[in-house]
Amino acid sequence: MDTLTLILYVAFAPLLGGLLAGVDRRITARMQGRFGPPILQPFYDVVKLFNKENLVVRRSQTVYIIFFLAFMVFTGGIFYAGEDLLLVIFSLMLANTFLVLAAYKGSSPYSAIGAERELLQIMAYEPMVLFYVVGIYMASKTFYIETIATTQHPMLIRFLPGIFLGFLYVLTIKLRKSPFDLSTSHHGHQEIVKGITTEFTGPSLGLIEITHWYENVLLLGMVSLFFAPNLWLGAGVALAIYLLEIFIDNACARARWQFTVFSSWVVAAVLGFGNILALTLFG
Amino acid sequence: MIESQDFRETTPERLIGEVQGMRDAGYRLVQIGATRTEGFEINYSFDRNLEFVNFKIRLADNTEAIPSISGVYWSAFLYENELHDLFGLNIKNIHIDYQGHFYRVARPAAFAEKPPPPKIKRAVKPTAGTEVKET
Amino acid sequence: MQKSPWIIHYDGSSCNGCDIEVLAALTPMYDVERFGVINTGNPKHADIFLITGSVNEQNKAVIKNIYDQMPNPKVVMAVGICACTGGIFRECYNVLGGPDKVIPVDLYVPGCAARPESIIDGVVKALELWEGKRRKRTGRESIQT
Amino acid sequence: MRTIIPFGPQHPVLPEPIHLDLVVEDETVVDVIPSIGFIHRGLEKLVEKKDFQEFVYVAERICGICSFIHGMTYCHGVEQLMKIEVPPRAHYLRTVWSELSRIHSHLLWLGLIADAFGFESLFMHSWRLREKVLDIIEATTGGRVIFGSCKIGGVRRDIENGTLREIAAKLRDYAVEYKDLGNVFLNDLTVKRRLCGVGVLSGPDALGLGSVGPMLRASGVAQDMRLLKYAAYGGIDFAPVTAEEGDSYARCAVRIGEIFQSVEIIRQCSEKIPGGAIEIKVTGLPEGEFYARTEQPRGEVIYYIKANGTKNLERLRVRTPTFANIPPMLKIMTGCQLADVPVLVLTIDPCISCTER
Amino acid sequence: MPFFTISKTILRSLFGRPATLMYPAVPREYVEGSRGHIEIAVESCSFCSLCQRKCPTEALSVDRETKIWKIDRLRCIACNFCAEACPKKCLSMATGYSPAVTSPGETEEHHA
Ligand code: SF4
Ligand code: SF4
Ligand code: SF4
Ligand code: SF4
Ligand code: SF4
Ligand code: SF4
Ligand code: SF4
Ligand code: SF4
Repeated sequence: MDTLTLILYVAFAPLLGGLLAGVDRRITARMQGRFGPPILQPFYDVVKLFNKENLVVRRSQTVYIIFFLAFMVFTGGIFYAGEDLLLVIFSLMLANTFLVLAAYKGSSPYSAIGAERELLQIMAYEPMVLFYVVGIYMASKTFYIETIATTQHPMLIRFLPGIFLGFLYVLTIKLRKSPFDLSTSHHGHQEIVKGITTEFTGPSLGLIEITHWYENVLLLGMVSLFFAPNLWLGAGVALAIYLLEIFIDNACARARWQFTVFSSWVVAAVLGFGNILALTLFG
Repeated sequence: MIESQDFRETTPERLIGEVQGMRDAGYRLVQIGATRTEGFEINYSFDRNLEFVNFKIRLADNTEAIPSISGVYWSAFLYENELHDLFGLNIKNIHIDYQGHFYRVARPAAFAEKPPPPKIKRAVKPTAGTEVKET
Repeated sequence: MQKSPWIIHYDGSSCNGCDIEVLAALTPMYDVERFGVINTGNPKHADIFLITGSVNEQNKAVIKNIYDQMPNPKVVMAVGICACTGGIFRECYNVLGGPDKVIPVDLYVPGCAARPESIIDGVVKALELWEGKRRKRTGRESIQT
Repeated sequence: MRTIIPFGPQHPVLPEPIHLDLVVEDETVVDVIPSIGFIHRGLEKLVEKKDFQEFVYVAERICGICSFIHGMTYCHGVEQLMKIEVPPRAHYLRTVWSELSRIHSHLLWLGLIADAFGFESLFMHSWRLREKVLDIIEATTGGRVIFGSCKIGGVRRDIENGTLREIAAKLRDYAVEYKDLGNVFLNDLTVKRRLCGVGVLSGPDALGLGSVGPMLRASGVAQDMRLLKYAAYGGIDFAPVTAEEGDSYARCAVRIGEIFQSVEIIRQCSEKIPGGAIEIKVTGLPEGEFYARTEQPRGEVIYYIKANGTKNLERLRVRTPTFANIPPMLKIMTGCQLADVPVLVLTIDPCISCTER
Repeated sequence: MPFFTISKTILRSLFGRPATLMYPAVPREYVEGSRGHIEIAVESCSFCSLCQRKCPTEALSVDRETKIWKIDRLRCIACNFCAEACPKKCLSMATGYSPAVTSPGETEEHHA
């Protein structure tokens, strides 16, 4: 974990993320009894988007989107460079905030509602993410990802089964999967069309897409951290988890926001807090 | 077999009373519709367990005021707005009155126009293109 | 070749027949997503404007508006006889004709109702037209896919 | 925060353009203002230009979903006026096609409602099953959505008895898959959370607001126009499917029940169908007035036919089920959650093109 | 189990063959009697214009003098009414739709 991984991340995360998205769409199609698009479809989409006109409602929108991308790359970068986990979490949140701001600038009712829902989602998953940081710290006694990943100690998940499950729960929100694809989803949906991304066109939308790829790779990295120091196992499990998420996506109706928020909090309280309590008492 | 068809005549003055009677007897409002004849006819249809009753009002022209029955059957407002927009009928006190903006049509009250005399034979004409015939 | 056609579908004064066939084209038997098609429902994301049904007084403005919101390059595809010429409703007093009365239409897909196969053929053809328009607009070959 | 959210006319997968202005406070809908006219064609006036036999083709295209039943109702009305005795075999064939329409329409609806609550794969699988019904329809009528198989005086195509029995057997096989699908709609917890208790309409309210079809039956009122015994329904054994709760879940349950009911009706038809001609020659011209009422997948449809002894009818009026179901829809939408709007709009199974004609 | 009730269906689909027909890579075989487009055996046409009078969309035009039978494919709704009306039975309904075109263009002419 050093500058090399940092460079690898910046260069290859979009490739990996895009590929994952492509596999995701293909598997989803198969689950739905369809043949599905080519695996490289997400790349075609993005290339197409960069070939389109950029119609913006306000110029600041694009600026916010560039910040969104920049902060996401920064967040992933410091994660894969092995920096401070706390910093990762907060800059991740900051990145997401830029997306919300950009959507608010869009000034259409759909994107406003989408932005509002994005905030509700942030509210829903944030407690669990904080428990994740605390849990990792308590199990490994450090915030430094490099130290967590490289020092020899028993696999973290042995101390953090509750946090692991809780994190999976909110991962569904973060990956924008049904039942928690409230603010936007891969398909425009009936309540709010494309929600938070409604007002973006062409290149801006392409940037958002790429940012999501960075984000997904980062999230999978966060999952594999549970298996430190055996990171290969971690990566394997992370991929398996991604498949599981695809399955869940295809097997659930979309929940209402109330359920999303409260169930996430309950999960955070029971699994997250419970696990931390147990660590404190017996750790 | 032929379904029973119960047609009854009424007048604008008696309308509300008759309709209230149907409502009290537990009838469902099936539809309100108009026809351009020499003057105009309006039909109010009701149903109770497949028993079908139809009230007919005859009008000389479409300026005559007709009371709205939306006070008795709330759902009547849709039909009454439709009658206003398509037939130009003058219905008073609809509780949600779109003021003629329910249907936005190319020709207001087109249904109030008299049908043209039936054509005997269609003229031969070229059919190329997407030209839209002015009718 | 354009490989990622995103579609916005608007239903003019149709009978629904063509609409459900357009939807059917998205579903497992026909699955136009094989060609990368996504039904976005958002004019700002769309490349192909797929119209079923004819134009009347009220939806004229809607069609115009959707068309204007779509970023270039864009292709308009009229699906079904109603959208091609007004079809069997051409003589109705409230029908103006096909969408080509309001916006430029690039492709006419006949059929009443247009079969999903015709719609697929239409989409494939629309992709070529789109690519042509893109070349014209940017004056260069595509950023390689 | 009070916002007005335009819902439609263009909306993904909302199959048709209806426009609703939703007045929303945070995520609660406080008022709904509908406006229509996006698909109004004025086709009722077309009777003045097309003769009464030719008009069947227009009637079929009032709507592409229950296309056949539109055509049939129109023919039924004209035949009643002209006192035409349609051969019994034609009646049975009409019944079979009506029920095939119902199956495909309900499967279509199941897909759309699944999409409305964000269950993509359920949508896809419903439509996958629907395609198999469309294959049967195409093989028997030549069209997938516009059947074009009905005419005044009978039907335009015959189905052989053997084929009919094969169709019944095929449908019995498909029913196994319908059951799996029905199980997801009726038992899955994430689905139930979106349907149960959403948009409750009591029986008296439903009647008072004039609702029809599954909407009415889901509120416990056993009304079904097929009981009027038009076509061959007089010789078929069936009872209206009802539910008591009056919520979206009940409406879903009624429609699923009706799919199995239709499969059963087609089976009965395949056994009871008599031989003989499929059409009789039509002579004379219609005169008089008549209300034809039949049951479409969405509920009661009314054809008012008034003729004056010429080739062109004097007046045709179509009151479609969706038109009747709009007032109850507005009622159940007031006070609902924004997330429930698509579900509620869809529970009436809206079909706007016939509503505005 | 009230959760994941659709598992059986989606897993079976995932590991089974997709229902997709793969059109246009695999051409579609239309069932017999599927209404696609009208064809004319123009050599037996008598140019009586009965089809033109019957056609509900006025897609046909027949000229007795020049012996030209024309159809506007963008108007035809494939209702088969003309074929039923034709006294010479030279019209028939064939399977498969007419192709998409880029301009409303000309009607298709058939000369005797
Ligand atoms: S409505 Fe939305 S979720 Fe459903 S198919 Fe369309 S885009 Fe996808
Ligand atoms: S072309 Fe035919 S099927 Fe399509 S919308 Fe028009 S009438 Fe309906
Ligand atoms: S109710 Fe709908 S599906 Fe039925 S005929 Fe009317 S438009 Fe068609
Ligand atoms: S409501 Fe109208 S448009 Fe809808 S299916 Fe019925 S007839 Fe067709
Ligand atoms: S009806 Fe037949 S014979 Fe007469 S013009 Fe038409 S195609 Fe020719
Ligand atoms: S099939 Fe119907 S619409 Fe087509 S040309 Fe013949 S009569 Fe006209
Ligand atoms: S109907 Fe038969 S005989 Fe008459 S023109 Fe056609 S092919 Fe010839
Ligand atoms: S267009 Fe003329 S030459 Fe060509 S096939 Fe038709 S009739 Fe013969």
